[in-house]
Amino acid sequence: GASSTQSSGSSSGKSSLKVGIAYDVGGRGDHSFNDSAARGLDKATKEFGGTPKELTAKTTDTDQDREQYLDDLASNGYNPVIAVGFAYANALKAEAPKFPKTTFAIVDSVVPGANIDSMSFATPESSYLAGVAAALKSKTGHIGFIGGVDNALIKGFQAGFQQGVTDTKPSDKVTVQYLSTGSDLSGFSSPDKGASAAAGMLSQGIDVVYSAAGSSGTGSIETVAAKKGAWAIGVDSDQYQDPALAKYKNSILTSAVKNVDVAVFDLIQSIHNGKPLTGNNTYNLANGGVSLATSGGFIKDIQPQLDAVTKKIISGQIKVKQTP
Amino acid sequence: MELKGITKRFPGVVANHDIDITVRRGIVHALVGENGAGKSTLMKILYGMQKPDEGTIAIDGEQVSFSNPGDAIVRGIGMVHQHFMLADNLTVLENVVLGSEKLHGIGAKARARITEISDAYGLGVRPDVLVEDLGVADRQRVEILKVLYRGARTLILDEPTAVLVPQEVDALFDNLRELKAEGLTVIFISHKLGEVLSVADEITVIRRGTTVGTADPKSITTKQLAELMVGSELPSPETRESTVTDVPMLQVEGLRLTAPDQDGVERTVLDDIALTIHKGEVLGIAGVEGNGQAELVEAIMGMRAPDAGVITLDGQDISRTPTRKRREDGIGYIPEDRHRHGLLLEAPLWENRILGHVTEQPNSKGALLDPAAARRDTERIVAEYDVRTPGIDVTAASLSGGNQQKLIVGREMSHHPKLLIAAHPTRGVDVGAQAQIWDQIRAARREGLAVLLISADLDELIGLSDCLRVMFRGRLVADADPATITPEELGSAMTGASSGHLEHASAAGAVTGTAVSDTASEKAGGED
Amino acid sequence: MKKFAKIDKDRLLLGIAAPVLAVVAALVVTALVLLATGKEPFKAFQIMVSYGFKSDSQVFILNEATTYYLAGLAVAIGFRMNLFNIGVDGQYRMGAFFGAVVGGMVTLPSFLEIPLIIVVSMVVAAAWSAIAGFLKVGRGVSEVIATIMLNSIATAVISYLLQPGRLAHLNSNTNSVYTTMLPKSAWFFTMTTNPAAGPIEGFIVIAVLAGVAYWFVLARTRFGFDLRTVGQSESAAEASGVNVKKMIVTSMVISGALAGLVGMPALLNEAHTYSDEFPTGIGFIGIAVALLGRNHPVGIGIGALLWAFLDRTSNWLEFNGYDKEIVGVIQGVIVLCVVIAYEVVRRYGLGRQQRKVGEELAAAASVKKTEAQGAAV
Amino acid sequence: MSTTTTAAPAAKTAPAKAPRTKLSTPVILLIVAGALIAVAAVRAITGARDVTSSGQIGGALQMAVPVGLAGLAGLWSERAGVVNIGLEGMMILGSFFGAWAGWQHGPWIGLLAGVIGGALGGLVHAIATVTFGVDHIVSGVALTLLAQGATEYLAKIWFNTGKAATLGGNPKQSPPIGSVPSITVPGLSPWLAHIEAHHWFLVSDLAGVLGGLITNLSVFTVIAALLFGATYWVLWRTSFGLRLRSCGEAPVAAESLGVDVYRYKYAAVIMSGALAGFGGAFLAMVPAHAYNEGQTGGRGYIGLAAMIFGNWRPGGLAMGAGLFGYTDSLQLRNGGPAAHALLLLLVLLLVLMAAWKFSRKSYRQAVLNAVFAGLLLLWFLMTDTIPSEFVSATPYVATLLVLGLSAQRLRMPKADGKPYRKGQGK
Ligand SMILES: Nc1ncnc2c1ncn2[C@@H]1O[C@H](COP(=O)(O)OP(=O)(O)OP(=O)(O)O)[C@@H](O)[C@H]1O
Ligand SMILES: Nc1ncnc2c1ncn2[C@@H]1O[C@H](COP(=O)(O)OP(=O)(O)OP(=O)(O)O)[C@@H](O)[C@H]1O
Ligand SMILES: [Mg+2]
Ligand SMILES: [Mg+2]
Repeated sequence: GASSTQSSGSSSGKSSLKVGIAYDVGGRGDHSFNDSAARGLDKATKEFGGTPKELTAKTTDTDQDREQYLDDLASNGYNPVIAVGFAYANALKAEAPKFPKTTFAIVDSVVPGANIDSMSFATPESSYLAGVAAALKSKTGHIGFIGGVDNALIKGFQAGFQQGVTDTKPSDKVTVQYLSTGSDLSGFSSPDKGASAAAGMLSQGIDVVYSAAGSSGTGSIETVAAKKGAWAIGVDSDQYQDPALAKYKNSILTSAVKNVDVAVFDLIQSIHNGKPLTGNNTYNLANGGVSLATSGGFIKDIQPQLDAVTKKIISGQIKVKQTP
Repeated sequence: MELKGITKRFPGVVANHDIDITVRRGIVHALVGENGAGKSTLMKILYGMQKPDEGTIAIDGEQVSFSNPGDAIVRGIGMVHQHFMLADNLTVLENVVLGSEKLHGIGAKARARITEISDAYGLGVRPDVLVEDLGVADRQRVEILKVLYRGARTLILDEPTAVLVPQEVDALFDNLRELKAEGLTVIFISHKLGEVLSVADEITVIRRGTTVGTADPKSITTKQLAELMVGSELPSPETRESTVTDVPMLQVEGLRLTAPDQDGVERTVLDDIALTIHKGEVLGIAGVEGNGQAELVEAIMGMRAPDAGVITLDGQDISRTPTRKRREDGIGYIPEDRHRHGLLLEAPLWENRILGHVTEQPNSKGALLDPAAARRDTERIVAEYDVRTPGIDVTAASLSGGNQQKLIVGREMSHHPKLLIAAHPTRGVDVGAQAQIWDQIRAARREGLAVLLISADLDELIGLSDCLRVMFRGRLVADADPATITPEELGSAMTGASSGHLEHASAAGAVTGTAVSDTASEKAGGED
Repeated sequence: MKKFAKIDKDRLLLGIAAPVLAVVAALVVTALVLLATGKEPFKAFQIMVSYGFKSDSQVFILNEATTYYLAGLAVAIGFRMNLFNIGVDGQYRMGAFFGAVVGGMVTLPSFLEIPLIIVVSMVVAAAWSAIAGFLKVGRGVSEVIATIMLNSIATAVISYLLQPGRLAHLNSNTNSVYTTMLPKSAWFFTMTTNPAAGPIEGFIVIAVLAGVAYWFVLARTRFGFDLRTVGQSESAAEASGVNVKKMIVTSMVISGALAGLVGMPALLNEAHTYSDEFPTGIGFIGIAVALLGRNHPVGIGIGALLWAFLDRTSNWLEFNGYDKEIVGVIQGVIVLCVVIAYEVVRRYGLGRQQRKVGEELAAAASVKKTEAQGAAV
Repeated sequence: MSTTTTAAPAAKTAPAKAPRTKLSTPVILLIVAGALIAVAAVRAITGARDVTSSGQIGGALQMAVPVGLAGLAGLWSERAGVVNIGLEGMMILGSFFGAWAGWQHGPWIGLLAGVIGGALGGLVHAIATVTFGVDHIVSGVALTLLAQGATEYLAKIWFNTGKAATLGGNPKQSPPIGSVPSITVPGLSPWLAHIEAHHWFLVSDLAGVLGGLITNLSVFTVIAALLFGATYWVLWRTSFGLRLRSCGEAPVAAESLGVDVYRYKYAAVIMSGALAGFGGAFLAMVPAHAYNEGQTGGRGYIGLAAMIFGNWRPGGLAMGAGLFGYTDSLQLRNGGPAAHALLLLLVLLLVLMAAWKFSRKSYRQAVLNAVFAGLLLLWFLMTDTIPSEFVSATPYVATLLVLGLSAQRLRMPKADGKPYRKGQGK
C-alpha cells in the first residue's frame, strides 16, 4: 500500500508542511506550466521536507470537479493548496472562503481573497525578449511562431514575440502557425504537427522558430535542429536542459522561461516561514518571474542588446502588448 | 454410405431422431419429406456442417467423423445447398476455387479446369463473371460445378429445383443422369414428387425427423408417396366455386419502375404493368423468382416509388400514398420473407401483433399505444389461428416457422383488409398449417376480399387463383385460366417461351401460346 | 398466466445477471492489474467504497451523473435504432455555446430566460446532428464517420466564434475567453439538503423528466414503437409502413436535441458562461454510459451513477497514493465486459426460451395425443 | 397485350448489363495527370507555392502514412466482415508499446512491440466480436476506452520512474526514441529540387511532387508503402486472401466449403490490429521521437473514413489517406493562404462535377453544384486567407465533402458488420 497521507509526515520528523497541488489538464509532465509548477514543488519538498499531494484535472471536468480537488486537499489539512491554471478560478472563488485558515494559490489568474496568492506571469514580456533575440539572430529576416492551441494565453506569447521582432527589425516578417484550435488541445501534444509546421516554415526560408506548443514543441525543435543554421526557441522551461531534447540542444537558441517553479517555491517558502504570501503577485522580467534562458551561451553575443531591452520593459518605456 | 441412428437436436426441436439411411454407389437416391422434416439437417450432418448428437456415419464400410465440410470434401462428398452459397461480389472462378485452392491454385490452371468441367457436362459456366450478374439457373450450375471441381463422387442436391422452371429442371435432370452414368452417387432432395419419381432410383421418406420408410420409384405413385410423407391424406388447394364480383378492388395501370443496380445504372424492373383484381377474386402471379414479382408487391405496398403508373384501391388513387396510409386503407400484407419483412424476431408476440398496424384499433388510441388491448387481441389471434405458443410474451424467434406464419396471417386478417397481398403464404410451412392458411384465404375471399397471390408453388397457384398472370422480365406476358392450365404449360410461359393467353392444349406436351384478348384479366374474370 | 410471469422473472434475472457479471469481471481484472503493478487492490476498493458513500460524495455523484445521464440518453436514442451518434460531443458544445450567447444577450424573467436558453441549445444541437442524418439518408454517408468529422468541425466553429471581438470577451487577468455572463435570471435553482455536502443542482429534475419522457415515448407511443421497430429490423419497419429515412433524420434530430441538454447543468447551474474551459468529451462518456445501461432509461441512470462514482473515487485514490488512471482501466474493462456479458446472456436467454417453448409444446402435444388415444379407447 | 403470337417477348426490357466501370491504368494515369494540372494551375494563379512543393508532398506523405496504415488495418478487418472502429485504440496501443520498447532497444524493436501491442488489441476485438458476437461498433468503442485507460495507467508507471524519468520520460511522454533511418536518392533529389526552384508551370510542380516522394524518406514509410502492395497481393492474389474476403462477403458459403471462418476472421482482425499498431508506432517514431498521450488524435477514425472513401480497396484507400495527409500537411505548413488556394481547387472540382451532372441530364444537381461553385469562388475572390480556426478543420471538412460526394457509389463487403455464427447458416 501507499504511505498513509494522514500521517502528515510526522514520521519524517523534518517538517509538518503539507503542500496540496491541483494541476490543470496535462498535469505533471506536460513540458509546460504544470511541469514547471511541479519543479517548484519538488525543490521546496527537497528543501523543507513535508508531504506533497498532487491531483490532476481531466478535459471533462466541470467547475464542480475542480472545486472537489481543492476541497479534498484543503479539508485534509493541506496548506498551501496550489491551483495550477486559470481554469481553477471559479472553483477557487467558491472554495477559498470555506477554508479561511488555508492559503490558496492560483497560477495564471487573479482571484481576489484574503487567503489567496494570485500568481500571474508576464509571458508576453519574455516572449518579447525572445522576439528581439530572434530578430537579431535571423539571417533571412523571416521568423516563425508556432502556437500549440490558439487560446488567449498562447496569443499573448504571440503578441509579445511579434512585437519584439518588429520593434527590433521593422522589416522582418513573422509567420504564425497554430497546431489546433479551441477546445481541441491536441496541438499541445502532437510533435508530428509541430514538426510539420516547422518544416513548412523552414522551406519558406524561416530560420528562427519560436514554439509555444507544449510537447508539440519537441517536434519543431527536432525539425529545426536538422537544418543547419536554423535556430529554435523553447518555451516555459529552459529546454536546453531538457534531457528529452539533449540531442538537439545545440540548436536551441534560448527559451522564454516562465518560472512557475519560482512562484510555487516562493509561496511554499513563505508558508514555511510562517508569513504566507497573498494578494496579487505578478511574476515578470523585473522580479525574475519570467526570463530568457542563457544556457548554451548562444545569445552571449547579443546579451547587451537584450539587457537594454529588458531595462526598457522594466522601466515601462516599452509597453508589451497582450494580444496580437 | 450408411447413416445410423442419427439424432440432432436444436433448441426447441428435434430435427433428426434416430435416422437410418443407406445409399448405394452410382445411383440417384431421393430424400423426400415435408417442410421441416429434417432433410437438410441430415444432409448437413453428412456434409460435416452440423455435428450429430448421436449416431454414426460410415462410408464404404469405414466409420468416419466429420468436424467440418473440409473433412467431407476430402471423402468425396459435395453438397449443393437449398439456399445458394455464393458470394455475389466474387467471380465465378473465385467462388468455385474457394476452399479448394490446393487443387489447381486460383489462377490460370483453375480457370482451365473449370472450363474443362463446364464443357464436359455442358454447364456453360463463364469463370470470370461476377456471380451477382448471373441468373438463378446459372447460379445453380455454378453450385454444381463447385462440387464437381472438388472431385466429389457423392453429390448432395438439396431442393435444387425449387427455383427452376420445368424446362430448367429437365436440363438439370439430364445433367444428373450424365453424372450417374459417370458412376457418381447423387442424393437428391425435393418435395416435388413427380420429379422424384422421374429421376430417382431409390427413395427414402422422412417424416417429423425420422425415416418412415423407403420406396421403389417404379412401383409407387405420387399419391402414395405423399401420404407416406404426410402420414395422412394430402390436402388440396383446389377452390372452384367462384366468388368473383365485377367490382374492381385494385387497379394497376401503366406501372413502370426503374431501380439502380450495383453499378448505379438504372434498370427497368417493372414495365408497363396493368392488372385488375375484383372483390372476391384471387389473382395469381406466376413467374420465376427475380422477374419483378417482389418489386410489384413493393410498389403496390408503397415501399418503392414507381416512375409511372396509377394504382387505384377501391376507387381511390393511392399512387402517391405512403405505405402506412395504404395499410390503413385496407391492404393486408403477407410478405415473402417473414423474417425480414413480417416480424420483429426478438420482440414478444404481442408487439409483433402491433407491427404494421400501430395506428389502428386496438393497438393504439391517438398517438399512444394501448398495450393492454393489443395483448388481449394477440391472445385472441393465438387462439383463433391456432398459433402454438405457450404465451404471448415469448419472442417471435422462438416460434416455429409455421406458427410465425399463422400469427402473421391472423394479424393481417384481423384488420379486415380489402386487398390481401400474399407472397408465398405457405412457404416453409407444414402441411397442416398450409391447409389452415388456404382455408382462411378462401373464407375471406368469400366475403369480398381481393387477393394478389404470388407463389412458386404452381399447384398452390393454380388451385387457389381465379385468374392467373405470368410475369417475365418485369412484364406481365401471359394470362391463363387456372381451371384448365397445367403446371408444365405455366412453366413454359415463365421461361418466356410463350405469351399471350395460354390455352390448354390436350395434345400432350404441346404448349401453344395464343393471345386472344386485350384485357386478359377481365376476360378471365368473366369466364369463371 | 403463471407461465408468463415466470418468463418475465427469468428475463429480469437475466437482465441483472449481465451487469453484475461484468462488474465482477472488471473488479477481478483491476485487482490483477493492481497486483501486477505492486499495489494492494482490496484497500483500493475499500477506499473507493467508503469515500464514494460519504454525503458530499453523494451530492457530487448526483450532480455529475445528471450530465452523464443526459449524454447517455442522447446516445441511447440513436442506439435504439442502430444509429451510432458519436457526435453528441460536438452537438452539446454547439448547443451550449449558442445557448450561452443568446442567454447573454437578453435578460428576461427566469420563466422565459431559462427555457429560451434551453430551447436555443436544443435547436442548435439538433440542427448540427441533423447534418449527419441528412448525409446518411441523402448521400449514404455512415453516421459514425460523419459525426466524428462534425465533432472536429464544431470545435473549429466554436473556437472561431469564441474570440474577443466576435461573440466573446477576454478576461486578461485570467487569460480566459468567455461569452457574456448570463443574467441571474438564467441561473437554475439548486437544492441544499446538507450544507456541508453542498447543493444538488436543480437540473437533475430536468434529467429525470427527460428519462421519463424517453421511456414514455419509446414504450408508450406509436412514434416510439416505430422507432424501436426500425432499430430491430429496418426491413420489417419499412414493410410495416415506417418511413425509415424520415425516421433516421428524426431520431438524429431527437438525439441531437437531447444532446443540447447535456451542457445545460454546466451552463445554467455552474459556470453561467461558455468559456474555453467548458467541459469537453462528455459525449464519449455518454456512449459508455448508454452501453452500460443497455439503452434502458433506468439502466442508463445506473450507468451514469456508476461512472460518476468511479470519477469521484478516482480523486480519492490519487489522494491515497494510487494512480488514478487505474480508474480508466476499470471503466474500460467494465464496458468491454458489460457488452460481452450482455451478448452472452442475451443469447443464452433466447436459446433457453426457444428450448422451453419447444418443450412445452411437445408436452402439450403428447398430452393431447394421450387424451385422443384415451378417447379412442 | 396485343394480338401477337408466341415469340420470346420483351427481352429488351431488361437490357444487358453494361460493362462494369473499372478504373484501368490509363484512366488512373489520366486522372492523376488531370489533378496535377489542376493543382499546378491553382499554384500559378494563387502563388501558393506550397501546393506542390517537395516539402509539402513529403510532409503530406508523412501525415498520410499513419492514416493510411489505419485504413489498411480497417481494410483487412472489414474485408473479413468485422467492422473495426477500435482502430483508434489499437493505434494508441501501438504508439505506447512501440515507444516503450523503442526508447530502450531502438526503433526496430519498438516497431515490433508496437505491432504486437496493436495485434493484442485486435485479438481482444476479435474475441468480443467473433467469439462472443458483440456488436462490432460497440466492441470497438469499448476497446478504445480500454486502450486509453490502460496506456495512461501504464505510462505513469513505466515512463515516470527510474531510468525512463531521468531520460525525460513523464506520465504523458516516453523518453526519446532513436531515429529511424531515412533514404534520400542521391543526385536525383537535388536535381529535382533545382528544377522545382524555377517555378515553371507544371514542370516544377512535377519535380516538387516527385522530389517530395523521394527526399528524406523514412524507412518506415517505405515499409508502409510496401504493405499496401503486399496487402493487395495477399488479399487478391492468394488463396489465403480469397478465403479471407469470402468471410466478409458470404461467410456461410465459405463455411460450406470447409473454410474455418472464425480462424480467418481472427487472422484478419489480429492483422488489422497489427497494422494499426504499426500506424501508432510510426506516429511515435517517425514524425516524433516519443510516445505522447493523445498523439493519435482520432487518426484511427480518419483512417476508417479513408478506407470507405477508397471503396474498401488499397488503391482508393491510399488516395483517401493521401488526400487527408495533403490537406493536413498543407494547413500546418502554410495555414490560411494555402487553405485559401484549396478553395479554388474546390471551385474547379465543383464546376467539373456540374458539367458532368449536366451531361448526365440531372439538371437540378448540376445547378446546385454550379451555385456552390459560384459561392465558393466569391468567397475566394473576396478574401485572401482563411481564418486559422477553419484552416485546422480543413481535413475534416474535406473528408466529409468527399464522402458526401462519393458515398453512394461505394460498395462494402456484403457481410461486413453482420453477426455470423458457425453452423447457424440456413
Ligand atoms: N441451425 C438451426 N438451429 C435450430 N433449429 C434448426 C436449425 N436448422 C434447422 N433447424 C430446425 O430443424 C428442423 C429441421 O429442419 P431442416 O432444415 O432439416 O428441414 P427440411 O426437411 O430441410 O425442411 P425444408 O423442406 O423446409 O427444407 C426444423 O424445425 C428447423 O427449423
Ligand atoms: N437458424 C436458427 N437459429 C436458431 N433457431 C432456429 C433457427 N432456425 C430455426 N430455429 C428454431 O427451430 C424451431 C423450428 O423452426 P422452423 O421454422 O424451421 O420449424 P418448422 O418445423 O418448419 O415449423 P412448422 O412446422 O411450424 O413450419 C424454432 O424454435 C426456431 O426458433
Ligand atoms: Mg420449416
Ligand atoms: Mg431443407
